[in-house]
Amino acid sequence: MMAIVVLAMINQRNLFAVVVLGGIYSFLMATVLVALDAVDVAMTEASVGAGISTVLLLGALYLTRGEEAKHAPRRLIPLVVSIAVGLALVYGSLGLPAFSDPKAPIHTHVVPRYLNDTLKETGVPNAVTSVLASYRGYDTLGETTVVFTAGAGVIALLRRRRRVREEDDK
Amino acid sequence: MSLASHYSYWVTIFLMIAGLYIVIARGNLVKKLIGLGIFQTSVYLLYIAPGKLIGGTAPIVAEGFRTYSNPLPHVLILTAIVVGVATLALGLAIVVRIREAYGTIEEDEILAQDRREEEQV
Amino acid sequence: MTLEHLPALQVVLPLISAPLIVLVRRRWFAWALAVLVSWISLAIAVTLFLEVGRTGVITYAIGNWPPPWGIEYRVDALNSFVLVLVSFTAAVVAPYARISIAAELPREQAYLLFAMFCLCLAGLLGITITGDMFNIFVFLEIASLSTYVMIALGQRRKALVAAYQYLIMGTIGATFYVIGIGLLYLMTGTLNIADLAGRLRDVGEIRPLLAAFAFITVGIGLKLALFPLHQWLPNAYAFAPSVVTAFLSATATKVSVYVLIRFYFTIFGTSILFAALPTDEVLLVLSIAGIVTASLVAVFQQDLKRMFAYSSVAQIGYITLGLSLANEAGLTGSIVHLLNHGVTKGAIFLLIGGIALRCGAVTFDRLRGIGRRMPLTAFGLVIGGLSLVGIPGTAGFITKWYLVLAAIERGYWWLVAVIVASSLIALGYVWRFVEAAYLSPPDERSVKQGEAPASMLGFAWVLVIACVYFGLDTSFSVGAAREAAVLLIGGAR
Amino acid sequence: MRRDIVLRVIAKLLIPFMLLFALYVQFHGDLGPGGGFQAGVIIAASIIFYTIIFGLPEARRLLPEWIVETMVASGVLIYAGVGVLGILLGGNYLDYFVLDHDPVHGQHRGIFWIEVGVAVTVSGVMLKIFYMFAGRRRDEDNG
Repeated sequence: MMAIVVLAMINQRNLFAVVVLGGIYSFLMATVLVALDAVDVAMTEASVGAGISTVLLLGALYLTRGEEAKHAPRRLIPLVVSIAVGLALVYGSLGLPAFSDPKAPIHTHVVPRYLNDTLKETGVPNAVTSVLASYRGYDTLGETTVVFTAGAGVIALLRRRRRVREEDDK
Repeated sequence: MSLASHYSYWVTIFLMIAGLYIVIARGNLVKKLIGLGIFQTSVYLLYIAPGKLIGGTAPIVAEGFRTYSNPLPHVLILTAIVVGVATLALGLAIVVRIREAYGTIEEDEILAQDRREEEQV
Repeated sequence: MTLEHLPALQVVLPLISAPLIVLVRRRWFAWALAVLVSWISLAIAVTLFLEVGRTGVITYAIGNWPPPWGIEYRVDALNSFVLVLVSFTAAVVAPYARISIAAELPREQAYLLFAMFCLCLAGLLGITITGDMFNIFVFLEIASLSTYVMIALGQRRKALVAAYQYLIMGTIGATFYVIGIGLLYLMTGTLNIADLAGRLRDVGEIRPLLAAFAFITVGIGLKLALFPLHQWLPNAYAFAPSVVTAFLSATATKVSVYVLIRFYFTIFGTSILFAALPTDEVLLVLSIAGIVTASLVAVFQQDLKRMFAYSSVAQIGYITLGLSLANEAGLTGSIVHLLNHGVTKGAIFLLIGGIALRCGAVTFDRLRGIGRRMPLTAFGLVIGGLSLVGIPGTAGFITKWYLVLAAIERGYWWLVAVIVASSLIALGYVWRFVEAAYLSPPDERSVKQGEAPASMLGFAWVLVIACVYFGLDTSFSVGAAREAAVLLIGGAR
Repeated sequence: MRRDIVLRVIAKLLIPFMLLFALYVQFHGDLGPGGGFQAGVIIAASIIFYTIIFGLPEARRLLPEWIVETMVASGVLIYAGVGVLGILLGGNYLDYFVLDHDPVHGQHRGIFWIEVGVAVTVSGVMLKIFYMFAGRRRDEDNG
């Protein structure tokens, strides 16, 4: 399903349609994430991917233009590059622990403390919240700062300017 | 190490190739950003899927459950999603400005305009 | 009490100052706070550097969670050196910025640029100081996003395109990096660098490691403009506001190099990887290709900023060249070149900022006769240029000296010839400036302009003097670099 | 769209519930899925909804730009401030143990406040970006 949507996105030239497909893609992704027990992530993906991103993209498209220009893109080189990258990952993933292997290092190292002690140490039963906000709270501070950076950056870029800036370009 | 056990990796890899392809091959600035988004989401699966334990539940500690899926990748990916949307917002803001300055959001037209400008100087 | 919290304050102070700037929304306040914060950062960095020299590695557990559960800050001989470099550059650039920014940006954007500057500083310091792979990614994004904004605020519309291209490349790079650390995490279950290095020793499966290594190298390579992944850099440097160019060229790529060094030596050094891979050779070839190509391209540029931007790509080649030699002298050369090139390029771009203020543009036809009208600026640029070439008595010479030593130690005599030849090419592009500045009749469009404002010139000259100083007295720079090199090699192979 | 009475009524009815749901997500994050980020997004979404129905000038009157900009900055300050508080109370940076006599309570308090910080910044930024994009459109239409 996701594959089909993505293929449709590649071929679709009407950008509005692409954005809508992107929303569908995000919902599918969220479904997969729920199936993988990542409820927090799924919720975020649904609200961000299908909600905020779509709104932003539509807003931006309104300001720009809905159609992608028709011209033969260079197909070969990008395809080679992306497939090469994919192959590198295939090569790497062959050596990884199998799906749902409880003895894989990620399940035996570091994480057990999060699961076993989250109630005792932080009083928060949702381990995702306790890791996010406390054990690795500093990452979340960084994350908030990233959002802040983006916000301030958009303010800086889109604020109305009084001085004409084209003098240099004309 | 059967094929099926690595199924999630294959999905990841397909999404990644598709996203990267859109970014490199397409000339439309907005579409490039969308491709970038797909490329980033492919990473989510790479992290999340191995964290799943069959028979486990979401990592919310409660009575009656013994096995939980791994919470750490979830946290990392939450951060990655946020970073992704922040990048998207910023990228779109730049695209809007480019559109105002050049009147187009096609990469080749922009480059052509730049070239013309340089020849004039 | 405060002393032990210095590692956290190093990053948090610039981080907090950014929202304060946005709240107050006054340009003078923004500027004053940025200056204050960057000076305090410098003080903290120097203190940490001295502390590390005295007591060894300093660790700091954020949130009081012991690593590897929590995030750890870890300061050792290498990154304390980089911290000093970054905060020193910031401390010089910030006070310089006031006039330059006022001239190049409208009032309502200026304060936001300072906010971005603080965020970028926080991001770069955060990348450098942290001992956690994922935390590097988060702060990398803070630094990157603020950089995109700063570049996009350049005066010409091409700045927008440059920023967009950098955003695409940078995000791909960061995503590659995330994939790489994801693979490492899947293999070891940890994100803490020190813990990871220990656990990798026991990993027998080489393929994921190899893939992780490749993804991280390409990802960081995109960020540090490693040849041939450098395409974004010349445009970004050429069209960003002058202050931003100076700050980025002196710090951003250097911090990326630091990350690469950290991964190569501290993390992968202990694994089975290097025995199986011709990494050194690949890196060597790329470095040489980068040095030669970028230097040659630089010679034919019409825009002074662009010329020195290509020169940056070439100079990064020298740094990775030292890495690829992977012996003590080579590594010392690399690390000391972080500082030497940072100082040199910082000086050059700050001086160019002065020219941009007075002449409007920095193309070669505008520069004619500048040696007479802006004698101090032109003379400083010549010194900076000589340092790029590697004339004895300047900082650049020290680097080349160590690189040559390292090459001889490895028995690569031909490499010595390459280094000398590339220096001659560098002499070629520096000579173009000399010719334009001193030997050509003045450009009639900007006859009446005089020297750049004292505050700008003064701070630019601080870096010029530093550039000569590190060429003459190497006890600080080489001393620190060698200590770091010994630490890395001792810990790695 | 602005004169459609049905939409206006539905919006008036829905928006309080959306905000309520956001608060639920915010404070229920300890137990179920959710937290500051998600809550922030929902808050922003509800205001964006309001803007779409009632128009930008109305939304700007309800929630002026300067408040939004203050939110953008103050969220980060709250978060970072909690960290500094940790130092002032004798712990490490972002150390929640020292926020209360009982370490677990301290953790609770710390997590609560940083989630508030996250929500404030996230909703502020999302709204601000939306205002920026929407405001752009209007000015272009006027010429």
